[in-house]
Amino acid sequence: MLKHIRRELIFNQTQLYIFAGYMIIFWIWVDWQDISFRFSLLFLSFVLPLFCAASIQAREERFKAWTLNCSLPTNRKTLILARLVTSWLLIFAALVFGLLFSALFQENPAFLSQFLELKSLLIFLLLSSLFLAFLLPFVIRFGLSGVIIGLVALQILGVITLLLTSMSGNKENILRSFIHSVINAVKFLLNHDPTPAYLLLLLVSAAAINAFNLKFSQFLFLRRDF
Amino acid sequence: MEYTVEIENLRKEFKGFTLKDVSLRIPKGYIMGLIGPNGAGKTTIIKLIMNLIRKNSGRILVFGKDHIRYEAEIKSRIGFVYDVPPFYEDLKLKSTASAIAPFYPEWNQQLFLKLMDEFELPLDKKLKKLSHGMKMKFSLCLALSHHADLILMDEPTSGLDPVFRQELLERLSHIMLDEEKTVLFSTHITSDLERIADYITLINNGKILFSKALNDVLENWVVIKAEKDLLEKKDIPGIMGYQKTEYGIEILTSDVKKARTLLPSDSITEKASLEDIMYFTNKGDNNA
Amino acid sequence: MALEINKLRKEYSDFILKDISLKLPSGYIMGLIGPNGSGKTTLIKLILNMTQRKSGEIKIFGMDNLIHEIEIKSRIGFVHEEPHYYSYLKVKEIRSLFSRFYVNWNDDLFYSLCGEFNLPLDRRISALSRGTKMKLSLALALSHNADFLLMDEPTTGLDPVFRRELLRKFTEIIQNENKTVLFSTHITSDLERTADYITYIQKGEILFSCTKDHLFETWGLVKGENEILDHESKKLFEGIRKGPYGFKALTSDKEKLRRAFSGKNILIEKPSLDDIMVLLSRGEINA
Amino acid sequence: MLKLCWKDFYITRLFLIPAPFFFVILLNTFVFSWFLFLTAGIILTFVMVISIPLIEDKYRTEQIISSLPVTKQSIVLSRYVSSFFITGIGMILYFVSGLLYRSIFKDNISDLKSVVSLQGGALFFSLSFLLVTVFLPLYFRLGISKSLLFSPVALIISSSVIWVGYKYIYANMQLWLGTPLSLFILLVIFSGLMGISVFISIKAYKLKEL
Repeated sequence: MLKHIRRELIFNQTQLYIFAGYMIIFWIWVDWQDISFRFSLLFLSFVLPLFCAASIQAREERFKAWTLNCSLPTNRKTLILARLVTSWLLIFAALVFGLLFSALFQENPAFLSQFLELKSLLIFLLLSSLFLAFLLPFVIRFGLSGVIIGLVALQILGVITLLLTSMSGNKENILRSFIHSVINAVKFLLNHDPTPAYLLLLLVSAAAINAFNLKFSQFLFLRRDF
Repeated sequence: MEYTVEIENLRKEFKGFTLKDVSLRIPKGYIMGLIGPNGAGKTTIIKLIMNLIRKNSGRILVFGKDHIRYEAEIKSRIGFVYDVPPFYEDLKLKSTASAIAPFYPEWNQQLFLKLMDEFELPLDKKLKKLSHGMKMKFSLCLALSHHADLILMDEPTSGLDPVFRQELLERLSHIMLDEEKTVLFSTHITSDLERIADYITLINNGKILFSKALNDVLENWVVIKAEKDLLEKKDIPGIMGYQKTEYGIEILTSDVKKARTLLPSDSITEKASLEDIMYFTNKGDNNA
Repeated sequence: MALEINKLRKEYSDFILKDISLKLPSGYIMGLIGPNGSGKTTLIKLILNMTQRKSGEIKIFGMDNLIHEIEIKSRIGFVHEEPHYYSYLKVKEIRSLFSRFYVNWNDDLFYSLCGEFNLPLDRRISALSRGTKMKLSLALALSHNADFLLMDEPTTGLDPVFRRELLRKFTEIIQNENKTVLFSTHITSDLERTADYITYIQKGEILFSCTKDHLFETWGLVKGENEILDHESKKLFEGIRKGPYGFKALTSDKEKLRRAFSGKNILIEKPSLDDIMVLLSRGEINA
Repeated sequence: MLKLCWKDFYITRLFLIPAPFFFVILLNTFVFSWFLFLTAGIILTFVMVISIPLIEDKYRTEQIISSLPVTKQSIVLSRYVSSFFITGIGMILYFVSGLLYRSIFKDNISDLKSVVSLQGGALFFSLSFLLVTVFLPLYFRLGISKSLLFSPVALIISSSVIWVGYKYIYANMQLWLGTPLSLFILLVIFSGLMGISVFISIKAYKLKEL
């Protein structure tokens, strides 16, 4: 498996430099002070997987490199496993870099101490695996152009709900209520006292989501012709 | 006769094209040439062997093992050269090589460097700076550097100048001295095949017309040129295709001995080149 | 005179086109051959003024290609090895795009060519096979009745049957009007079949540029034992390759060589283009 | 040269027809802050401008275009003309969506009024104009991929210019902007910039290896 990770890192090295650049700008730009902790947790578990999975996949599509990867002496299942492991490596590398950076250069001890609790880390792990479990199969099945079309479609959906609510006159907007419910869920997870059973539950569910993600992506990848 | 690759009624359906129940056996220790018009299915067969595309039905055995269950082990002994080199364009040659080297147990770095030097390929140049010919040379380098027992090549010689083509063919025949190696390569330049291939397989819109030893084809296949009315195409044994021309009729037959007995004195018979064979079987007035 | 190049020079970091001169009378087909990276594509690009030359002059139809760039380009049909079009457009959309640029665009010629090449008018270009794309570029080049067809490796990657058809089309074009064709290729059998003139370019220099018949009449492939070769006689050859059973050498003047080696038993045969290329590029050249 | 402009629009008509729809829709997300609204307008116009070079690069059609009976200057000039034409379309769309959203959201987006006005428009046009005159020479010199690497830098500079320009100079900008003198100065600056940019692009494109 080590050779696979090395292959992924070498093949995507230019993309990883750009990814590192974005990470640096992102951590400089973001000021954790005026964002609620639960929102920053949610936001991080959304941004980091998006950057890793999408950026590596972009180069695959552009250079039609799947033909090369599939011709190497390996089978498709291991290729996807390598992709998942590399994505997680990148996510944790970006996270460690970010926390180190904010520890050294930014004065927000509150954010750091709260984030470094075992409970928040596990919640971050759970949320990122959830998002990665949606992103990886989607990118394999529809490719990067699919992701862009998906984001634009979401945008249009947002506008339609916006117009509907302003027309129908009721104050509460469906979109905003959806976002609130997600943030409340995160709040609920955060406020739950960190009993070992609870922490174990978080860990197990994160592992289950990743296992599902692996199996489903492999299933989709086996179907693709190159 | 041991076979490196055995394909039994392989079927693959695409929107506009189907590979219809292809059965093919590639003997070990020989070079097999795969020829056929554009879009006849040559690339499809190579991709099916490499499991790049999924087959609808049929069985493929490589080194006697099923090509999907033992995929990793089989592929470690296959060298591949595709008509479009599938490498990352913005990577240096040496980083591409160093990324894939650990995958091949028998990778030989000295051999790789020697080949790169021989093919005059700069290690530190990015792939997108190279011409098409040099990209093909690079994929050849990679394919030959891990002592592959089976070398699959999809139009390796297109875009290469005659001098390098000759060297490549010499290198291939040099490799073939060791009985274990097998080569399957598809090409459009029939003169290359006539110089080096031991077996020839002709494929035409998804069907294999024949898969024979080259010298058997070159000796027994002839083109008979005669006046039109003289010859009725029905009674020529081993007829494979014919073409009506202003001077008369040209008939391709695979059995010169039998055909000669029936021929009128003034008809001319010439040895059929691979190009003629492709011409008659594909473009001839009938697709016999 | 369709094409006249004198002392054309172009310098790259790793390659120099050294003052090449070339003449191509109109009404003929010229084949351009040479090893990879010897300057064939650079030469074609310079003719079309796609790259900046260092010095030298190119005259097409007698006009300098810098001053009359537009007029020349409207009479040139350019076919690239890998025809790159906007592949999301349909064939008929490419026609309307191109027809706008050429003064003497002739629609019914285009449609008749599409019929002849059976080009599907409303298929997207991305769906076309390599051969059909080549036919499309040829149709586009011919429909603005270009007098000068400039092609960079048109036959690469095409199957022999189709290649034969394409080459027959070239000769047909030459017959009826005095059009000129210059095409580079790696497949020497194509050249031997159709080209009137053959130009061999290697490492940025033109080693010879003459008619095919002249080439095969004067050049000879010489075989003999190694002992005959001494320092003096080596000068007569363009390229020598010594093998265990004797040498194989190339001479540009058969008669002179026959006289020089009258006593010794040597065999002089008609060289194939492949032999010429191998001996010129790989043989020890002592010229 | 105009034929080349026609060609630019002919090949992108599939992309440029739906573009206004997205333009107006996407701006709605930034309705709540004038700064984001203005910057988003400029970015989207810039994206529409670079859509043509992106298509030319993706389909590698530079060679075919240069084999047409056109000179390199006309290729460069036509690219400038079509870029400014699209910037004009961008500005109109920017105004349309500004007015549309003001009518929909009426009271709760007060500060949008100042941006969707003459001064806001002038700021919008001068900045997109600046972006194009900086981007095109880079594009002709370095090709699309490298020049796009510089666009985030150009973006940050332009957004900081908006912030500074609007926050501090806006107050006295109104009275200064109205006078013919200011318009004349602006005109001189723009045409000077434009001349330099075109000159550099033509020189760069001549040397470029196609």
